[in-house]
Amino acid sequence: MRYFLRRAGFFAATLWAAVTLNFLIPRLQPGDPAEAIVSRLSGETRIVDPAQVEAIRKMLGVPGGNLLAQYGDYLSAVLAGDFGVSYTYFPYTVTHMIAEGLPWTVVLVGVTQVVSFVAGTLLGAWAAYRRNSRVDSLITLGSTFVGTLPFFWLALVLIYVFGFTLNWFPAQGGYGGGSSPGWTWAFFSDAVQHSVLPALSLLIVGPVGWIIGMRNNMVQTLGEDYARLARARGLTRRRIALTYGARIAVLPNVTGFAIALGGILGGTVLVESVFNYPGLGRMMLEAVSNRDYPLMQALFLFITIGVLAANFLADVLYGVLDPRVRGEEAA
Amino acid sequence: TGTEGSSGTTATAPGMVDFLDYGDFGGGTAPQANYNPYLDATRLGATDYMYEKLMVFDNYSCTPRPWLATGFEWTDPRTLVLKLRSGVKWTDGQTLTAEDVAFSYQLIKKHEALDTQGLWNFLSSVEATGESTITMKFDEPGASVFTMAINVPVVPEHTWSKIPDPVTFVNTDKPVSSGPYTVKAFNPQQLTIERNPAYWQADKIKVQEIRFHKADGGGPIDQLKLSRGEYDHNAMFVPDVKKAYVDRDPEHNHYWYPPGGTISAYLNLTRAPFDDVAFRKALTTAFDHQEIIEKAQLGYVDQASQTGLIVPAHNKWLPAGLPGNGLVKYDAAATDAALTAAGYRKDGTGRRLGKDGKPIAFTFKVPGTYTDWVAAAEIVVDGLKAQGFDVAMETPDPQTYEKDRAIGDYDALFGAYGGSCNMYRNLADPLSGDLSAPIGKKARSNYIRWHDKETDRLLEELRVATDEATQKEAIAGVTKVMMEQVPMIPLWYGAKWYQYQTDKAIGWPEEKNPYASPGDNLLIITNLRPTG
Amino acid sequence: MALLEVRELSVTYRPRDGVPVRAVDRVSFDVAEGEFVGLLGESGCGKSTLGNAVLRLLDKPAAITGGTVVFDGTDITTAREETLRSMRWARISTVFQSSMNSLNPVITVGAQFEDTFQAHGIDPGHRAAELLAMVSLDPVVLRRFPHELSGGMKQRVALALALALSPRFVLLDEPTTGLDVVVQRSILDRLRELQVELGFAVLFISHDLGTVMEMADRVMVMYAGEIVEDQPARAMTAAQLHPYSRGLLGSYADPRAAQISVTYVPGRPPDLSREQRGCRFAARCPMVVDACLSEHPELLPAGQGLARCLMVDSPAIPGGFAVPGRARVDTAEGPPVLAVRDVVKDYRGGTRAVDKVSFDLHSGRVTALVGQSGSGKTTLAKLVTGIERPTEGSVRFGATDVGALRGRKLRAYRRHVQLVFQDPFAALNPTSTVAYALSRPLRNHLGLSAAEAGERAADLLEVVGLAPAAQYLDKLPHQLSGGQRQRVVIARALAPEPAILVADEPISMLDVSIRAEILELLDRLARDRGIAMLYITHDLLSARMLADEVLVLSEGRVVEGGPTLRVIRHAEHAYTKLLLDALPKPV
Amino acid sequence: MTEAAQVAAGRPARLPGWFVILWRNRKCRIGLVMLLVFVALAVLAPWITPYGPREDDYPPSIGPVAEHWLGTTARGEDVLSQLIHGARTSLLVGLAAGVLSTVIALAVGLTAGYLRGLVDEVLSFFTNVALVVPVLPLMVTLAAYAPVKGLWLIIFVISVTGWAYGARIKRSQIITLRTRDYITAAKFAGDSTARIIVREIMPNMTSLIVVGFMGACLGAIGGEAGLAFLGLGDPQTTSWGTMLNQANNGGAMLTGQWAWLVAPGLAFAALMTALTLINFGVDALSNPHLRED
Ligand SMILES: Nc1ncnc2c1ncn2[C@@H]1O[C@H](COP(=O)(O)OP(=O)(O)OP(=O)(O)O)[C@@H](O)[C@H]1O
Ligand SMILES: Nc1ncnc2c1ncn2[C@@H]1O[C@H](COP(=O)(O)OP(=O)(O)OP(=O)(O)O)[C@@H](O)[C@H]1O
Ligand SMILES: [Mg+2]
Ligand SMILES: [Mg+2]
Repeated sequence: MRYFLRRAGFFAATLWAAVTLNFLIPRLQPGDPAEAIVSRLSGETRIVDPAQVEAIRKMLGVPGGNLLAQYGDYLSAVLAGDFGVSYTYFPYTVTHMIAEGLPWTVVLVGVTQVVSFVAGTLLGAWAAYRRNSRVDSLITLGSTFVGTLPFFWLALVLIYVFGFTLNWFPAQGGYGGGSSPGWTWAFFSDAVQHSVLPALSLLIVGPVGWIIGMRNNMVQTLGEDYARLARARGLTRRRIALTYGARIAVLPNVTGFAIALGGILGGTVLVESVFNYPGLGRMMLEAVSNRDYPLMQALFLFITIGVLAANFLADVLYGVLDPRVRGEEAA
Repeated sequence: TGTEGSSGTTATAPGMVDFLDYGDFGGGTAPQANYNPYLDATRLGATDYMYEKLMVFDNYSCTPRPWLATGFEWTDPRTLVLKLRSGVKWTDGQTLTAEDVAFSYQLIKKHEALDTQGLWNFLSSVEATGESTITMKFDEPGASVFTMAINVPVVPEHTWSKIPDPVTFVNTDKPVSSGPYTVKAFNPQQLTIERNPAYWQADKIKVQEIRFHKADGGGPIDQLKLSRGEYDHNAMFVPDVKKAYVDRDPEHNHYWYPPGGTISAYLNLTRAPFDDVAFRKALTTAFDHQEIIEKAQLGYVDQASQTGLIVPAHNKWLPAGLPGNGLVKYDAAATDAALTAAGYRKDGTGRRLGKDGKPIAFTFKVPGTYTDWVAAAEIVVDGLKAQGFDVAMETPDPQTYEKDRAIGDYDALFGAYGGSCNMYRNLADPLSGDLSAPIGKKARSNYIRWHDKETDRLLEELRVATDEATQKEAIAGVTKVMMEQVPMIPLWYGAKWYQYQTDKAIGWPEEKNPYASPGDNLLIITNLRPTG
Repeated sequence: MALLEVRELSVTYRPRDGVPVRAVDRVSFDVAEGEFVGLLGESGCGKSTLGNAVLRLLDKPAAITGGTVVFDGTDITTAREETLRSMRWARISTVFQSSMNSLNPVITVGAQFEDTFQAHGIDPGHRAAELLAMVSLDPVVLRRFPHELSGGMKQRVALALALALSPRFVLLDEPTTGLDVVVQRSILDRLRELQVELGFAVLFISHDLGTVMEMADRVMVMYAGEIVEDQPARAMTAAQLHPYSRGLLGSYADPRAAQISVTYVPGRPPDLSREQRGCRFAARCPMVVDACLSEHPELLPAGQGLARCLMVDSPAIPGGFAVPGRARVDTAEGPPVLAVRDVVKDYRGGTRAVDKVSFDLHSGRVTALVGQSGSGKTTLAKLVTGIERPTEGSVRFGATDVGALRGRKLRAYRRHVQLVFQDPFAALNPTSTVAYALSRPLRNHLGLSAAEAGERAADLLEVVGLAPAAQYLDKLPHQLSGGQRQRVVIARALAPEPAILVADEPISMLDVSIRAEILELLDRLARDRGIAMLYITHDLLSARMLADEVLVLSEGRVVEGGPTLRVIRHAEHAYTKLLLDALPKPV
Repeated sequence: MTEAAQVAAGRPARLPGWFVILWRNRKCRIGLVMLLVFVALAVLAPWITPYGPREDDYPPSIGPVAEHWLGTTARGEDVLSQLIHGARTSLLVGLAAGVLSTVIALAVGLTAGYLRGLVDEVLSFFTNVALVVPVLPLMVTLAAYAPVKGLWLIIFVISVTGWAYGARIKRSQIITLRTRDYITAAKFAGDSTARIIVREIMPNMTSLIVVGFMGACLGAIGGEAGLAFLGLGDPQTTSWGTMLNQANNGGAMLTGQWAWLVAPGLAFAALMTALTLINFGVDALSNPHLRED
């Protein structure tokens, strides 16, 4: 119980700190949302029309005045679940915008993360199982090189090769201009086609961390006494590799995975901006450059909650998966 | 299946273009349906084709074209009377009346947030003074705000008067409009508008459907799509447009980049040595315009005239007998000589010394993300270094840059102004003492802090002038100030990007037939017709 | 034909980044059906390696480089993996040295039994529960995870698991190391009973002399990768054939005996990565002759068994390694240096680790604190040294109340009280040299300059018998043997010239032969320097050898105390008797 | 025992032993050689590049030719020269940000882990917050916020956003180290807390520190490239990130100037691979199980 209270206290405190930071960071940036919008509208000419700035400032009702008062308003609004109106998408609310982007990010990155994790863990386990064989070298060295390719660069190459030269998959966007978003089969298959390239680029660089982590963990567990004793007990190699190697070696990876899942919202900026994918990452970049405080704050909050929730999940998951820590909560 | 939206199914009508593919349609990266014509910041591009204005400007030659109004008349310098076209119908079948016009103007008066031009700072009233007459009254002689006065979208009173808050109204539910097109379909990737058969000049609309496509806002994907011919028209920067676009289909792929505003070197006039006219004047020959144009701007633009006007478009405003239209030649030696003569000599190690005998050191700011400006800044800085100045380039982000510029926290940087058909605004924005502010306070637009009685007098004269001769005289005066006092140093004219294809439709504005500027959508759409 | 026949078996470690080490060198022996064979030898002599080789469980970089292991007619060294797999456990099983870690931490005990049955296609039925009952464990243990069991329970589970398929041969590699004496005793007793009952053969690896001698029918002694002696246990107890065996057995004695004298074998075993010429024990042997240096002796019949010694027939030199017995002078009782009065220590969560303990420490006298694991010995050491504060009662050093000291004063107190740690491997920073370790207390407590400290450090090393000192000053801990390290630790504790030395199980991590050596050193220091010593141990033999006085601690309370001889020979309290019963009784 | 054998026996060795382990590991050896090549290129850049990285006097956007092995940029700069100079930036960023974030992580981790109590609670709280706050957005915001861009700003941004994880790891390591007998022994020897941390604890964390440093290097180099690619870098610096950004904006795909886009990407991957391979060896330092590879 004490343990639980401590954890809860930790989450509450961190959440508060994050909420406050999310409030402060945007406000520490120079510039004014209205000017940012006008200068974006002015395009190539980069001529800022002061009258327009004035009008937009009135339209947005950009908060002014005392920072402390703003903070108070902000906190009570956040508690009420009211994130206000987006500056970039006026008069649409932040909640509406996040609802627009969230499914895309969650599905694309969620699916690729899961696949990366599963594939990476399996490959890593295989490499450890066949330690020092050619398979091992191929997996570790190959994934190292492929995994260190700069992600956005890979994305560009994929776009050019598959999106334009070969013309196999749509190069950008989350769905075609002709389709109407909804729960239809046509839209679904359209969306899947559009997600092939972004997903591919994530899948190419994604598994490497899991591969190396899993391999190293498993090399270690396979060297432990219990694995050796399992061998002495006449268990088959496969059984040993699975129950005595992989089963234990995967534990740290699982925690890592939960945390990685929490970080997906923060980590999609690049993929979404290169592929022009309609998710939250790209929206966040736009919000930052447009000084769209309400949207930015809400997105940051979202990300923070995601990470915290993932941390919590990781804790719980670890307790479920690893009997060794189960009892410790009482202590 | 890499191409999108090109699988049109509209039945071909004779003499008509089925559809055209256009570029971006605004509204950010995740556009939301918004057809409120007053929400400049977030409305979608289709709105321009839905709501019309009293007059439409040809922004190239700066001539007003009759539109919802068939003509106008200044009954006195403060009173503008417009004649409304008859027979214009809203899409719901009702007639567009002078009351609708007056309502629209009152609407933006009531909701300041919608008055994006600040028009009501000048207007005193707008009334329907007859079945087809609109009378506008101004606080002061209104010629200088004519471009703004006729530039207000007209919306139907019978639907808009019921909107509780027009500022947050997105107008997506069966919008009632008068323009040539109505929205057919929208998703954040594509906006499709279709021809309004009941349009008052429907005979001139030969394009059945326009499809706007969202990509990466002129980024590499859009560039690739353009080069592959996926756009009939787009307006974006393309590196090496000739090789990347025109050469791929020289017969059909074209571009035309008419000049927009002027980009100048702004020197902070409150700081030494920029407060010295002789110093500034010497610098006018210090910059290699040609290099800027070719390297930084890829040859798409022209050198800017020191007069502050756009030549040759504004040639008619130039004072007679101005050598070379005010285009100054790059001549480093001349700068060197002039600086030395003005008392800024070089020391033994080639450093340029100020009047106090100390080496002159200053910074040149440029927004880091404006890559072309950064490239231009490098050339400018090189030019300055060649004169022995110790110049450091700083690359803040655009927001910081704009803030620093507005509050006067800089030594030297780039500024852009002008490019509109309102000559008063073009010149007053950068030079009017009223639009300045003390250092540390945000200036409205006079970022260089030019305070000059003569300039202010000339600008006032221009503002209230009702006849062209007076206007001409005032403008000539300002150009003289520009030439002699050098409040800033114009370098090049920003280009308006504009690419088009002629395989489906022809009649686009071009260098040989510049009947409109690239952004004049209604003028262009009424001129397009099928190829062949 | 014997059940297990090992012939000329050699094992070499070939680390990728190191020199090959031949850890087992042409070893031959037999184990007959139902026989209990003990394998003795000093740490690092190759016992575990030999055991693993017999099971063919060697991991890289070790590999069998010669010889055969024939088990029940099958050559294990060449058998196919599948043949081996089916043989393992069904006929030949094992309990590892570190059975603490030999259970899979994430599956239940029951699942590990099932795994084993399944791998051999046997229907488990209720066997697992029966097996646990055999080692006196409740069947609920099956549903537990290993971390939920105590060390002794884990060890029993490992034993039950080893017997699961009724093997004919069980290899036990120090199956009870690290366990509490009393627990250890009960497991070993149970093991012996089961062995008699079920009739499996055992190869029992240990360096615990007493235990091996008590349990085994026959004992083999290993030295530097070779078997140097092989005799029935009874015969070996009576007369050792090899000088090394003699040295080894000499370091053991029954603490209850009226007279004890203990010896040790000085020196270190040879470096196995080098080519060996002559007898490997020659360098440490008191009977060495010239021939020993050039001629490598073979393992030849001698006495009732086999021995590998050229001098096997010469009469043993009496007291070859003997430590001169010291005269037990009764120092006059002066005023105590340290007075502990009714101390109580409660830990958070309500554990009362120490309960109303009182005793005195006198200069020049050694007080031993004995007791089973968890009885509060270390806690008392912490109270005495000021690491912990007593909950009640007082610890007085002269006029100072130790429990009230903090910061600078505590640091000053430590000039007078020093601690010798249990584990010499953990007590020295692996990244600092001996000279550095010794210089710190000298500079901090005595305020010596760097140069003075250097000189004094050298003196200290000489005092603890590390001479010439220059040879050791610049060494890092890993370059020293366990005994040498423990000497450095002692030298460091002596550096500030303390009045009191607290030694918390200072020999439990050391090899038998080194133990005697360190004990001798401690003894000398206490007498010569007049240090008051608190000697903590669970080993009654060492207490008997070193201490003037013994306190028996149980559950935080002193249950018995008095002069050493009286307490050990005429124990009154039941708990003391239990401890004494746990001692092995070599045949 | 020989030095090598001691190393093999898994005992912590000092610097020479280190190199022995690193060098003996095949992957690590390859990585070290690759890194050496990059370092050589970076150091010698001004002398071996055919042209200045910003010299733009050549025909724009031409493909690879004899004078320009990797062609030129849209502004007529030599891609090869930029590539070689870019190695400098990447290595500098990696080194500087690696050192900086390692130092921060060490300071925080050591203090929290050794002192425990309230100090630990406070520092751990900050560490946790730093771990939870979205890094990329924070980077973007910080990079956008700074009034002046420069390489040092990027290094600073990467360091202040990247220390938390290392601090956490170091804290937990020190918590296990501080209860070691030799630390107690140092207390008995009368050493001060600061001295114990510096002399007794730190040396035993070397492999962890090195692993953390390598990780920070990798992260920093990647971070710089990412920021630069997003246009948040310093446009005046020639780095692989800015090259990619310019290639992307400058229509490298459009004009078919492939080398401009491909070269920095592959160079980046090669450097990252080199560092990752070295990290395999560094891992082996702290984990003997990995040593026999
Ligand atoms: N992985 C290894 N690499 C190189 N040498 C090793 C390795 N493991 C063990 N050795 C060496 O092999 C020899 C025998 O080791 P082994 O573990 O068999 O000794 P032991 O007699 O069981 O000792 P203990 O009583 O301490 O368990 C030792 O000298 C040791 O240094
Ligand atoms: N820091 C602590 N917090 C709570 N309980 C403790 C703590 N230290 C020791 N104990 C408990 O106090 C009791 C005595 O422990 P102590 O370490 O003094 O035993 P010991 O006699 O030294 O045992 P061993 O022979 O295993 O070293 C044990 O029950 C132990 O669990
Ligand atoms: Mg062993
Ligand atoms: Mg203890």
